[in-house]
Amino acid sequence: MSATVLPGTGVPAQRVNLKLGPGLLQNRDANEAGPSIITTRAGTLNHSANGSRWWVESNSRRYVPAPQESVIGVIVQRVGEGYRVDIGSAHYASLDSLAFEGATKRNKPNLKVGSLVYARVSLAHKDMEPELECFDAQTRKSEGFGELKGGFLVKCSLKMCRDLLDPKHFLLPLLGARFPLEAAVGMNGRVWVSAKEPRQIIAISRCIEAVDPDGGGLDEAGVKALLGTLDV
Amino acid sequence: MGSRVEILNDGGFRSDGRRQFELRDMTIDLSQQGQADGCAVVTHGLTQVLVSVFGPREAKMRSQTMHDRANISVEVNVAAFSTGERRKRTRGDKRILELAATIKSTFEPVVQTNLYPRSQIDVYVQVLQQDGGLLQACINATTLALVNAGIPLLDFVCAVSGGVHSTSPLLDLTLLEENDIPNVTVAMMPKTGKVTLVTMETRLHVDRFEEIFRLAGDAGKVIHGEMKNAVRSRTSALVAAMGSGPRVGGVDVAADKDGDDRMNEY
Amino acid sequence: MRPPSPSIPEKEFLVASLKESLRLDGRLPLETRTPILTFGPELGWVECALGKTRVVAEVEGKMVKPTPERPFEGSSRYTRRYRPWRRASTSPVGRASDEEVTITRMLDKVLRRSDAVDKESLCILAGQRVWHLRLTLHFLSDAGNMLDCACLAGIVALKHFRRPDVEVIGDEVTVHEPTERAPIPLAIHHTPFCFTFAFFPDPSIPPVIDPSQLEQRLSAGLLSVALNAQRELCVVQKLGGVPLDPDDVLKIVSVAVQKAKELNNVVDARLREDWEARKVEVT
Amino acid sequence: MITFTSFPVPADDTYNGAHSHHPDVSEDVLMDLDDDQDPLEAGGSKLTYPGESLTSSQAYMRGHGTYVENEEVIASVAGTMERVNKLVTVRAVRTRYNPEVGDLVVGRITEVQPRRWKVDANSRQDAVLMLSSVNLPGGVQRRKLESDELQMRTFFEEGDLLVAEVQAFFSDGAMSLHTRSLKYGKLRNGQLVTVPPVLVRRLKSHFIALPCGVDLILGLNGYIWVSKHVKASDQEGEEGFDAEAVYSNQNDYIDDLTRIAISRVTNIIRVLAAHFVPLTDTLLLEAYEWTVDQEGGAKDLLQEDVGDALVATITARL
Repeated sequence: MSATVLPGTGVPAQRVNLKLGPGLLQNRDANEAGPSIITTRAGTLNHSANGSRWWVESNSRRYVPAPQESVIGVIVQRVGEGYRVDIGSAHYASLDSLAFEGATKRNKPNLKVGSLVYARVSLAHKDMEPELECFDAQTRKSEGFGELKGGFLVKCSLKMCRDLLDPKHFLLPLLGARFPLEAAVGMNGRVWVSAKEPRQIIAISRCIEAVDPDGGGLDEAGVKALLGTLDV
Repeated sequence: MGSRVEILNDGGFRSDGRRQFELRDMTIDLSQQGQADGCAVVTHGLTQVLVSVFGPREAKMRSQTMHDRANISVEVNVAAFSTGERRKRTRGDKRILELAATIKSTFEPVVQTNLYPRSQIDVYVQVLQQDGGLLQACINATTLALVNAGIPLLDFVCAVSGGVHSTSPLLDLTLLEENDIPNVTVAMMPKTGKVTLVTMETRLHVDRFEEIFRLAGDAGKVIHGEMKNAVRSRTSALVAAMGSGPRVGGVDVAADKDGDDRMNEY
Repeated sequence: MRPPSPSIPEKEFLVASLKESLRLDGRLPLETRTPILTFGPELGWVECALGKTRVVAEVEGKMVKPTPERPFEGSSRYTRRYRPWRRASTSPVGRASDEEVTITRMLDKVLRRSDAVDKESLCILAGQRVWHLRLTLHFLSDAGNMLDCACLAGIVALKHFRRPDVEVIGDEVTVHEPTERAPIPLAIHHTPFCFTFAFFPDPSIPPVIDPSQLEQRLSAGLLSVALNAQRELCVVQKLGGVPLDPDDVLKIVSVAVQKAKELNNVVDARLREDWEARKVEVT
Repeated sequence: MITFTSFPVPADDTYNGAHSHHPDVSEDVLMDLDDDQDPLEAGGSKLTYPGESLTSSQAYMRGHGTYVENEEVIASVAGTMERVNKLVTVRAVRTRYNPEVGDLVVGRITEVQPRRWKVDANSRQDAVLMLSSVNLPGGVQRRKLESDELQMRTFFEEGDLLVAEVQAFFSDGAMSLHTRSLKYGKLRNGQLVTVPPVLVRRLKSHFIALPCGVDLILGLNGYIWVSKHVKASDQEGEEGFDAEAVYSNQNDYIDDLTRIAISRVTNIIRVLAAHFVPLTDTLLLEAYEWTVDQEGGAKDLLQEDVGDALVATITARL
């Protein structure tokens, strides 16, 4: 199902209605002999069961915004009717102050510079600043997005974030069994965590760093051993 | 070169005739110079520094503004004629950049910058003569210039240099002594006795360090007395000059009005 | 685009946990990260890691003609390569940031001005030939406290380095290849180590040694102490920042005295271990 | 003790303390200082220096120029302490201009921005003059059009001087100005003098017409405009609003005598400011008469002895 690929490898994706994910490029001026689709990243090549979606999975630390991904950002500036938000990408994203649940012209959320927000990328175009929203544009409900108060922000690799979002991943359930915790995972390499005691938050943060494939790469048994030393 | 000179002779005198703990002459000139909002010329013996303060004023570079407090920028210029050996130091000189960064971070926690959001306070330090104790002169002059500009400070910052010759501590070193013996500069805030700046280079035993460190802290209080006197007499001279003008009836009313306004602010 | 300052929750959490004497990486306030020293195949190549902060130091020696003013002394030069973390600095391109200036000046004071290396022993033939040492420091990654890491890498590299043996007969200088005669270590007067402490504006927060990147950015002042295991201070540097009680400063100094002794033992042990391993290779 | 004298000792109001101290005697010195306090309390108000503790924070409230630490109210500036009931404030002797609503200020345009001008008014931040706060040609009640935004530089451009009133404050403390009165607007036919703002006291009117054919505008921010006298009839009535004249960059014809009078007034202000004497209309008038009696040229005033004599005479008379 998956194979390790290097940039420039030809991909045997053949389908009428083909969707290419990150790390793949259609070779437009390919002649008859050359492959029509090539990889642009090193990583593992994956495809959906019916072969209609293909993508390359790799690990990196720099976030490239893509529409509909949830991210965690830091407010860096207030500009007129909105905010500029650092989401770890090459450019700051903009967040309109009306893009919150229940926000009206009169009643806008008041975020300070330095606040954390959990938001969704609503627009990511290569020639434009990315745009964020803190609600679902159709229902106008918050859906869990909005300002994150208290807690702590852990930075990790992008792969780690994707792993944490996988419901089958062991880490969060393992920690959750020990003490109650809240977590918001952004696709941009940032995880916000909160628990009752500072020492518990520190434990979560250290576990995430230890499990991160870019750092310690610990497995479940290793984390259990680590947690044993942490006194939580 | 210094080894031929006796730092402290048998009679207990130093090369310029001072005793161990004697400070050099300190003169302070707080008179108005040019368009600066505040300035001070401070002389410690043959070391002389002129500091001019401008601001708080609109920041020239928008990238330097901070939304919650004022930015302090410090520029140090060492006159080419200030040392025996005439040489021009460029602005990129690491030693000068360090000096400027030191002055900036010394005053950042002392100046009440949070009263002036989005503004900038510019401090220009002009070193006119150097004979040891450059950092102490810069710090003392900057304190006085800021006070003179009416910028709110939590306290004075008073700096003194010191050194140890074999086992005897000395205060307020000249260039000759500075080159020869381990030296320390300490800047303290006299109200609380807390130390904002300590620098020491060259090797010194921990116990000796403690001795000179405490001594320099005490000497800072003497410097504080001098600085306080200077500020007092400058203030009273200005107040006296203002009093010489006619008192218009509206003034006192205005003062009361100010008071009310301010009460509302808090 | 300058990097944004840490967010409010990060700041509040750090302050709250430090008040309980908890640090994010599980250390005690006065506990350093254990340095990991990795020696390269060549003598004088050391990689020093404090957590994720990494600095590589390498020493090269070559023979040059001494300067006319100091015919009996060898010379040394330090080069620093900051490139990888320049990105994170806040200053405009081309001008050194404050942190860069501090580190540069501090390295100069700790390694050169404290006379760690005996310069006269680098003389081969007075006025004719002396050794010139070049120490290059490569800053690979910054996870806080680059200064201590760089100082440690520098001094260990100098201790690790060995120069080829030289024989002088009359005016004739013969350099012996390492295969002929065992190379000679440098004459080191003393081994200064640097310790950095971070202070916070809230007086109820204890000072922390060896601050991490977040601690360093949120701190309100740093105090660096460089000293050797013989209780001799080389540099004490607190450039502004939050004012401290004189007794607190002296307490910090005595903590550093203790740490220097421990670190000296660790470094000596590592150097000996490495040297033993090399001996086996030769025979 | 060897005394080195490096530069000639500066004159009068500078402080010179050439003492050497020994730490053993430092205690005495400090005590002396504390004893000195009483004579300094001349004029009824106490003089302070930064870091001086004034009173307990439980009995009093802290005002400007002070802060509270360890239940003490402590001065943060050097100046005079004032007490209004329970409120303790310290007014710095020399400081930048602290604006209040209704103040009359003279300023200089530093930047033209969308729908607003930035104005340097000697304060801690540049003031803002909104396009909606100025009178535009074609009637006072006229609506602002987009075309006005495009030709903002025809009203005010960088470097222009203007007189305005402080209208309000923004949340960050920057002041907003307005020129919606025929008294306010662009300045011409004269020159600017800068004095420390504290020397300009609040007066009934800050527009002063001296009998020598010179008009003065005393901006509370320390900027003073000295210009040729304009007949009052020119300024009357809202119908008389002449955009050409208000936003003109062209000086009127100024004869030599007026020019000399303008420089004389300017120099008087400079001399008084150098001696830190607060400015009022009567004072300026007296000073002007005195200088005319002395038969010196306008430039002689800037000589130190003439200046000292002027200040001595004027202050003695009042």
